[in-house]
Amino acid sequence: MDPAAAAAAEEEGGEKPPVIYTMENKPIVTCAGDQNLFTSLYPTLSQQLPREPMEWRRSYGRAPKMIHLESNFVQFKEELLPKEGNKALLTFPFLHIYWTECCDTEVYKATVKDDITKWQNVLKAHSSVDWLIVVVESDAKKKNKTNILPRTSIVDKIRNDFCNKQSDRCVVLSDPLKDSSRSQESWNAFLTKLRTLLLMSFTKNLGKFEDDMRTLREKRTEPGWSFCEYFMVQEELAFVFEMLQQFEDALVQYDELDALFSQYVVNFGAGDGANWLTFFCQPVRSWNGLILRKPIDMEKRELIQNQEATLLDLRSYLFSRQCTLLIFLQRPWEVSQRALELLHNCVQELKLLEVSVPPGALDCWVFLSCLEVLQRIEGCCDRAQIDANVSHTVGLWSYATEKLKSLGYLCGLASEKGPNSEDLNRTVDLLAGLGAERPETANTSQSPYKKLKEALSSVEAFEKHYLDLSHATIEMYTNIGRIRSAKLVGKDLAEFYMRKKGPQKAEVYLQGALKTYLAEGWALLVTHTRKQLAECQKQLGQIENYLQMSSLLASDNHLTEDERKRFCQEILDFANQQAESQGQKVILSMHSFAQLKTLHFDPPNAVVHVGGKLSVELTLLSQMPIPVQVDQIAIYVHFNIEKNSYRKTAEWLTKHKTSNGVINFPNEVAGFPLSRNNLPALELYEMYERSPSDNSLNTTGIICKNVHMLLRRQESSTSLDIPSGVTLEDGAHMLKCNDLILEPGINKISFKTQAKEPGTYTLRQLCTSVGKVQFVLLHIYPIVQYDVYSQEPQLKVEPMTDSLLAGIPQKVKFTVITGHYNMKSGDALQLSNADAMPALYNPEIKAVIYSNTREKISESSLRIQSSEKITSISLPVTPAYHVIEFELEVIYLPSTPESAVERENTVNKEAHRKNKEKQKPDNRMATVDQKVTIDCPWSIYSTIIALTFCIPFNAKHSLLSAGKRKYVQVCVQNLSELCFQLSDNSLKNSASCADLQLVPLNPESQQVIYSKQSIFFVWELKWTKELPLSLQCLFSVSFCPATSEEQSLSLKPFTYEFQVENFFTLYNVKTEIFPPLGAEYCKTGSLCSLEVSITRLADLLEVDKDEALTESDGYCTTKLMYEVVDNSSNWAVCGKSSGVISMPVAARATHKVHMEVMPLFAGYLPFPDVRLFKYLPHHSAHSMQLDADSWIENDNLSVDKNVDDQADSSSIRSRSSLHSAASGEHKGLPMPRLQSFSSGQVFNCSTGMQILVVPSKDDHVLEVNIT
Amino acid sequence: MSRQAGRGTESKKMNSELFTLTYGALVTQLCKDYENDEDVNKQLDKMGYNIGVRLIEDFLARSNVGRCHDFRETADVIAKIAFKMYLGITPSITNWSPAGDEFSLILENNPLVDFVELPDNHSSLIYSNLLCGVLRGALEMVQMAVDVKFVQDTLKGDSVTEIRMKFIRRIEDNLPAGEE
Amino acid sequence: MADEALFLLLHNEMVAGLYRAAEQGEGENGRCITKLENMGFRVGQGLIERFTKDTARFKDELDIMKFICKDFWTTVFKKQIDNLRTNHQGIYVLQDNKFRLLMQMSAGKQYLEHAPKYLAFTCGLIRGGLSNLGIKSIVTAEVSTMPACKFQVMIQKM
Amino acid sequence: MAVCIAVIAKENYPLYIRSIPTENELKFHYTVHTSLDVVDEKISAMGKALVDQRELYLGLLYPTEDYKVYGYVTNSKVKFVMVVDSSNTALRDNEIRSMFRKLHNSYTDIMCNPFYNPGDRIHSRAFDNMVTSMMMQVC
Repeated sequence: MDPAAAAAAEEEGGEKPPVIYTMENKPIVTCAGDQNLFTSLYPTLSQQLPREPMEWRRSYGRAPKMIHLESNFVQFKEELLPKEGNKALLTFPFLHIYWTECCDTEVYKATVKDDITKWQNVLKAHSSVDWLIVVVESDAKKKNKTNILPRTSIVDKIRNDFCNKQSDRCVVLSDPLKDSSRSQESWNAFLTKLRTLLLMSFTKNLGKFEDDMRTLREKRTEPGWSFCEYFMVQEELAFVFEMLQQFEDALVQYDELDALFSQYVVNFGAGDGANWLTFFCQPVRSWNGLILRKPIDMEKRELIQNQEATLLDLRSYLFSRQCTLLIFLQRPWEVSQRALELLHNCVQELKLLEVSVPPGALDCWVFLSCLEVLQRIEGCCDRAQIDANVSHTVGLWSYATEKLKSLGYLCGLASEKGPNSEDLNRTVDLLAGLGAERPETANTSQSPYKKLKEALSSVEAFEKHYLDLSHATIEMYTNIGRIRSAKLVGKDLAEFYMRKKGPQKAEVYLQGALKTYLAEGWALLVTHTRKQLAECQKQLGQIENYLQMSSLLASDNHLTEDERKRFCQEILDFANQQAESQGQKVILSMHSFAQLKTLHFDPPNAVVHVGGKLSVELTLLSQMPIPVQVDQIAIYVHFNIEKNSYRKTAEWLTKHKTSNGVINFPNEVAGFPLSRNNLPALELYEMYERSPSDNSLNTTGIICKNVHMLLRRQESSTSLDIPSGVTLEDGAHMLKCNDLILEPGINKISFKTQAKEPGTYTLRQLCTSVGKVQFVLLHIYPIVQYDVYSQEPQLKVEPMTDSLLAGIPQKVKFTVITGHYNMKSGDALQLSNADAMPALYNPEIKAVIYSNTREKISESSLRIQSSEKITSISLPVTPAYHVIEFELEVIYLPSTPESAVERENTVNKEAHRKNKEKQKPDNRMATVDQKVTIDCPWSIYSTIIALTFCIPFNAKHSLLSAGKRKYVQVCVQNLSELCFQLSDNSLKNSASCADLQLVPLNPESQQVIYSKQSIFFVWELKWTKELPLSLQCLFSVSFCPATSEEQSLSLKPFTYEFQVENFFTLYNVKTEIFPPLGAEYCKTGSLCSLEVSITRLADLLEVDKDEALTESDGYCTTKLMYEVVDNSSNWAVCGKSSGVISMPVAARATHKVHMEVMPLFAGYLPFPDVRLFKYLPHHSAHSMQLDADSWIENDNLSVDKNVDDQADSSSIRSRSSLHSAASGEHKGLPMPRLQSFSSGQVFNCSTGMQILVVPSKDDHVLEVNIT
Repeated sequence: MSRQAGRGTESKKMNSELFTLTYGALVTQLCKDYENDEDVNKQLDKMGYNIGVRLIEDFLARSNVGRCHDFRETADVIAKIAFKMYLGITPSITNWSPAGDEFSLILENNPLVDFVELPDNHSSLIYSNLLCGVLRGALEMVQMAVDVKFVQDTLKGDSVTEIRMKFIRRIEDNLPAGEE
Repeated sequence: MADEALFLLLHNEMVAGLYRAAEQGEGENGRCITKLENMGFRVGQGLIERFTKDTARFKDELDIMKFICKDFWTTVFKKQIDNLRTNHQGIYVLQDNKFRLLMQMSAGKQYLEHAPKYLAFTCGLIRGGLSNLGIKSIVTAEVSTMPACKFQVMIQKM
Repeated sequence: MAVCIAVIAKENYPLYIRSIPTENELKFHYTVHTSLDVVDEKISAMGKALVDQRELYLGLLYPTEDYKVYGYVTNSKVKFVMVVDSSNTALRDNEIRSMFRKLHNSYTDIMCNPFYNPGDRIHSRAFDNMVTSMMMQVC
C-alpha cells in the first residue's frame, strides 16, 4: 500500500467494519513522525521486509513456524488504536513506528521531542507497548549544518528521554538510500529488529485474543451466550492465521466451530437445547446449495453476524471456508469426502432439530451442493488427477443421482404420463426456493443451478439429466471396480425405465444385477430382483422367460404364501388357456418346478427279461405352493443294444448287478454359489515304498491319487439362470404316467413297463406336462439305466459236493433255467440210463422253482418214472425265465471188474507216474467219467452230461515169504476225505485150483478206515501139490460211509484183482560172518571171513525150464550168479564180490562161497546183501523180451567179458554206469545174460541180520567218525 | 502327592481347544458313520473304555496315588486329582447313596462341550459319553467294576452336568500288570 | 488346559476305532485315512480361527505358512516345525524331526507300516488351517525313520 | 443400536444377516451387499500396508444419509458388516471396535462347534442372543 493508499485509509478511517479481503490483508503498522522521510523509504522497506523468513515461536506449545512477514504501513492516527474490548484483529495495529532524521539538537528540543512525547502518550493511553523510533542519518543533511554535534548525541538523547532500559526501541538507519555496505548493515539490523518486534507483538496480542476467546467459549452454558458472536470471534482468529498464510491453523478454527455446533445439535437431540439454537431451527426457505467459488461468502457471513442464519446457511458458510482452506492446502479429495459427510450430516441435523423443510427442498440443496463441490474440485485439478481419484468423488455423483431421481419422482417427471398440476405446483415451489442464480455462476453454462432448473423443467430434460448422471456414476463405479454399487445404481435406472414403461431398457440392468446376486448367493436380493425381472419380462411378452421366472418365484420361500400362489397361478393360467396356438408348447427347466429326489426300480436290480414287468417309482419334490394338475409325466429313455458284452448276458446281470434299487439325486440348491463345493474330494491312500534290494519298508506315508484333478484351476462360472434352449430328445422309448396331481412337497409317481427288446435302457430326461407348459429335467444324473435280457433254456447238472465218490449214493443237483421257454405239463427230462449209474428214485424229492432273480416262487414234488432204459423226470409247470432246481440221488457202480476198475487202475498207475514226475504226493483218486444223455423238452437235440466219479480206494498187493511159506498182503488206502467202514473182506483165487487155500490172518469184524489211512490184509497161501506159475487173485471188501448208519444194501464192494507169479521159493541164501581166527569179535579194519551158502529147496520145476538149465543123463544143473553188494558201504569186500556157480537142480543141494570182508565201522553192522541171478549163456535166441532192469545188468557184463575179473564190485558198478549211456548200440547182441528171479523165488534168510564189530584200538579217528 | 501330581502335569499341559475340537470332530464323524444316536453313545463309551484302560497307567505313574481303601477315597481321587490333571477341572462330589456305593460328579463346566450346540436331530446323543467309558475302563484296571452314566447335561439344558457312578463289585481275578 | 496324555490317547483311539470299524465291514481303509484327514480338516479350521483371532492380517502365502510352522505348530505340538522349504511355486515341505504323534512308537523303521494312519489327522489339520485362511491345498505326508516326518503342502492356485 | 449385523463368507454370500424387525430387511441386504465393494477395496489396500497397519477392523466403510456402515474382516476372510443409524452420533469408533470383537469371538465359537459345518448359514441361539444384545444395547 503506497502512501496514497495510506491516505485513502486515513479518510475512511472512521467507517467499520472495514471490507475484508483476507488475501490482500497484511498486519497493520502505523507510521508517525516525518511522513516524507517514510514515504522515501517505503519502497525499499516493503520490498526488504518479507525477503528473509523469521522463526515464530508460539505459546501453548504450538510448533514454531518460519514466516515471511509483510505488513501494511498506514499513517498513525489515534482512531486506529483499538478501544477497550475491541475484538477486531485484522484492523489491529501490531506496531507503531516513529520516523525522524533530525540531527540538530535545537530542532530536537524545539519540535521533535514534543512530537514524540505526544505520540507516546497516545500510545500509553491505549496501553500499546509495541513501538519503535527510527532515526535516519544522512551525510547530505549534515553538510549545510554548521554547528555539528556528534551523530550519536540525538539518538542518546532520544534513548534516555523515551527508552528507559529498553534502548533497543530506538534504532539508527544510516544513509538508507546510499548503496554502501554501511547502509546495508544498518538496514539489516533495522529489519531484523522490525521483524522481531512484529512477531513479539503477534504472540502477545494473538495470545491475549485467544485467551479472551477461550473465556468467551467457557461462558457458552450461560443463557445470554450466542454461538454467532462466538463464531465471529474465532473466525477473526482464523482470518489472522490465514492472513499469515497459516492455513492449517485457520482450518483448525473452523473445525472447532464445526465440532462445537455439531455437539450442540447432538445435545439438543439428547434433550438439552441451548436457546440460541432456536435461531437455526427456522423453517428452511431457501435451498440454493453451497457456494464455493468466492473465498468468503459475505452475504452468509452477515446473516451469521446478524444472527439470522439458518442451519443450512451456517453449514454452507462454514463448509465454504473449510473448502477454501483445504484447497489452499492442496487437499481437494478431503473436500469431496467432507462434503459427503456434511450433506449427510445436515440432513440428519435438520431431522434432529425438527426443522420444517418443504418436500424436495433438501434434495435440491443436496443435489446443488454435490455438483458445486464436484465443479469446485474440477476447477482446481486436471483430468488425470480427477480420474485417479474417482473413488473420492463417486460418492457425490451417486448421491446427486439419487437426489435428482427422488426429485423427479416427486415432481412426477419419472411417470409415463408427465407431471400433473399438483406436481407442477410443487416444482414451482422448489424452484422458488432456489432464488436467483448467483452472479459468479451466472455466465457459466453448466452451473448446478442451471442443471437443476433445466432438469425440473420437463420430463425429457429430467430423463436426459438423470440418465447422464446415472451412466456417469455407473461408469465410475465400474472403473474403480465397485461392481455391486454399479449394479445397484443400474437397478434404480431399471426401476425408472419400468415406470416409464420402457421394459426393454430395464431388462439388461435387472439381468446384470440378478447375475451378481446369484453368483454371490444373496437370496433376498435374488428374489426381489427376480420379481422385478418377472414384471419386466411380462411387459416384454417374453412368455417363456416370464413363466420360468414365475416358476422360480412360485418355488421361492422368501416370498409370502400369497405371492407364491400368485406366480404359480400365472403359470397355470397360461398352461390352461385354450389358445388357438395349440401346437407349440412352452418348454421350461424343471428344477424350480419340482426336484427329482429318488428313483426306485422294481425289480431292485433293474434287470428284467424280455416281456418281464419293470416298474420305476420317482420321488418328486414339488416346489409349487399349491397342488398342480399334471397331464403327463414322461421319462425319455434312450435304448441301445450291447450284444457282445458279457456284462449284458443274463448270467452276469442276474447275478452281479447291484440290487440297491434306489438311486438318490443330489438336490441342486438354487441361488447358492457352487464355488464352495465344486472341489472333488481328495483321494488319499496309505503309501508303502519298499527298497528294491531287500523288500523291506523304506518309506511310508500318505499320498493323494487325484492331485491332477485338484490342482487344475476350477473356473466357477456356474451361473444358475435358466438353461437357454431347453430341448427334448425325440424319445422313441418313453415311460408315461398320465393325469395326476402333484401335491406340494413329496410325491411318488410310479411307471410300469413291459420289457421288449433286450438291451440297455438309459433314463435321460424327465418331462412334466401341464397344459401347454412342459417342465423338463434335461439330464437325469447320476446315470440311471435298466437292462433287458433274453436267455436260452438251459440244463445244468452238478454234484452237491466238490467231488463225487464212486460206490456210494450221492446227491446231484439239477438246475433247469427255463429262459424264454414255458414248461408245460408233461414236459420231462429223459435220462437214458447207464446201468453203471442208476438214478435212485426217492419219492419225496421236491423241485423248487425260483425266479431268475433267485427269489423262491414255489415247490412241487417230482414224478420220476424209470424203465430199464430211461428215467423220465416230469418237470413242474413253470413260466419262462424261471429256474427249476431239484436234487437226484445217484450212485456209481463199477459194474464189472474188468470194465471199470481195472481200466481205471491202469489209468491210475499212469496217473502215478505222471504225479511222480510232477513230484506230487501220490494221493490222487482214480476217476471215472460217466456220461449221461438227457433229452430236454425245449430241444430236439439231447444234452450229454459227464459226471466225474472218484474211486475212494487204492489197493496194492505184495507177496511175502518166510522160507517156503508164502503170504499175500493187500494194502487198501482211503484217498477220499470221508471215512468208511470196511467189512467182510475176502481174497479169492479166481482160477479155481482145489488144493490151494488162502488162510485169512485178518480180523473178521468191521474196520473203520479214516481219510488217507491205509489198512493191510494178509492171507497165507497153503498148498499140497505143485502150483501153477501164477495165481489170479480177487480182493474184495465191502464199504459204506462210516457216518451213515443205515447199511444201504445196494452198495457193491470194492474189488481189486491182481496176480502173483513164481511165488514158490527155489533157493535159500544164508550168509555168515566170522571174526578172524582166535578173535572173539570182528574188529574194524581187520579182515573177517564171509560165508554164503546157497541151498536149492526143490527138485526140478516148471519154472526152471530155461536156457540156464543144462541136462546131462537126468542130472540137471543150472547156472546162477551171486553178487555181494553192500549198499550201506559198511563193508569192504576183498577179492571177488561176485561169481557164477552151477547149481544142481535138486532139493537140498547146497553151494558155499567164501570171501573176505573188512568192516569199516564199529558197532552192529547189517550183513552185506547177497543177490542171486540166473546166468543164461550167450547162445540164446530171444534176448529181446527183456525188462529194463536186467538189460542194464546184461549191458554191464557185456562191457567186461570176464566176470571173473578181479575188480571189486564197486568199480564194476562205476564202469557200468559209465557205459550204460552208450548201451543203445549193444542192444540185442547175443551174449550172456542175467535174469533176476521173481520175488519170492529166492529167500534170503539172513536179511536184516547184524553182527557186532568192535573198534580196533588204533583207529581212533574212525571211532570219532561214527559218533 | 498332589504336589507331585502337580509337577507331573506341568510339562504335559497343552492347548485344550485342540482336545475339545478333536473330540468334537470324532463325535460328529461317528454321527455320520452310525445312523442312530444310541450306537454313537455305545461307540463313544467303548472308545472311552479303551482310553481308560491305558490312561490309568499314566495316571498311577504320574500321580503316585496309592491303593484306595474305599469308594469314597476313589471318588476323591477321581474328582480332585484325575479330573484336575486331565481336564483341569475339579468336579464336586455329591448325592452319596446311603449305602455309600453310589455318588455324583457335578461338573460346572465341561471342557468337552465348550462351543458345542446340539442340533435338534441329535436329542438322544450323549455327547460326552466318552468320559463314562474312560472312568469305567480306568477303574476296571484297579479291580473296580463300576456303572457310569450321565444323568444331567448342560447341553440338554440342565443347569449342571452330572455323572452318576455306581460301585458294582471288586474284580478279584487277573491283576493287570503295572498295578501298584 | 487339558492334558496332553489325554489327547494322545484320544488320537490313538480314534485311529484304532476307525480301523476296527473298517475291519467289521463298512468302508475299506482308504476311507479310514480320509475320515481321519477330514476330522483333522475340521479341527484345523476351528483352531486357526481361534489362533488368528488377535493376530494382524497376513501379508501373503509365505506369511501364512510361517504362522503354521511357528505359532500353530507350537500350540498344537509344543514345538516348531524344524525346517520349512518351498519352491516358491506353491509347494512347501514342512519337516518335523520329532513329530509328537509318532513319538509314542519306537524310533526307527520298526513300526513304519503303521505310521501313515498316525499322520492322516495332521495332514487334515494343516489343510483345514490353510483352507480357512483362504488357501486351498493338498497335504500329504512321508516318513522314512520315525519319529521324523515330512508334510508336503501343494497349494491350489485359485 | 446397531440396526443390522451381517456375517459374510469368504465367497461373499451371507452366512448370517439380521436387521431390527421394524426396518425393511431388504433395504439392509442391499446396503450390506453394496458395502462389500468398499470392504474389497480396503482389504486389497490393506494387503500392501505394513504389519502394524494390518488390523482386522476396517473402520467406516461408507456413510449414507441415514446410516453408517462399518466393516471388519477376520483372517479367515470372513467379513462382519454393521449398520448403525446415522442419528446415533454418540457412537464412538472404539465402541464399534469392541462390538466387532464381540462378534468375532462369538463367530469363533460357532466355528468351533463340531456340529456347525463351516460355510453353512449360521443358526445358533448363542449367536442370535449376542446379536440381539448388540441391537438392543443403548449407547
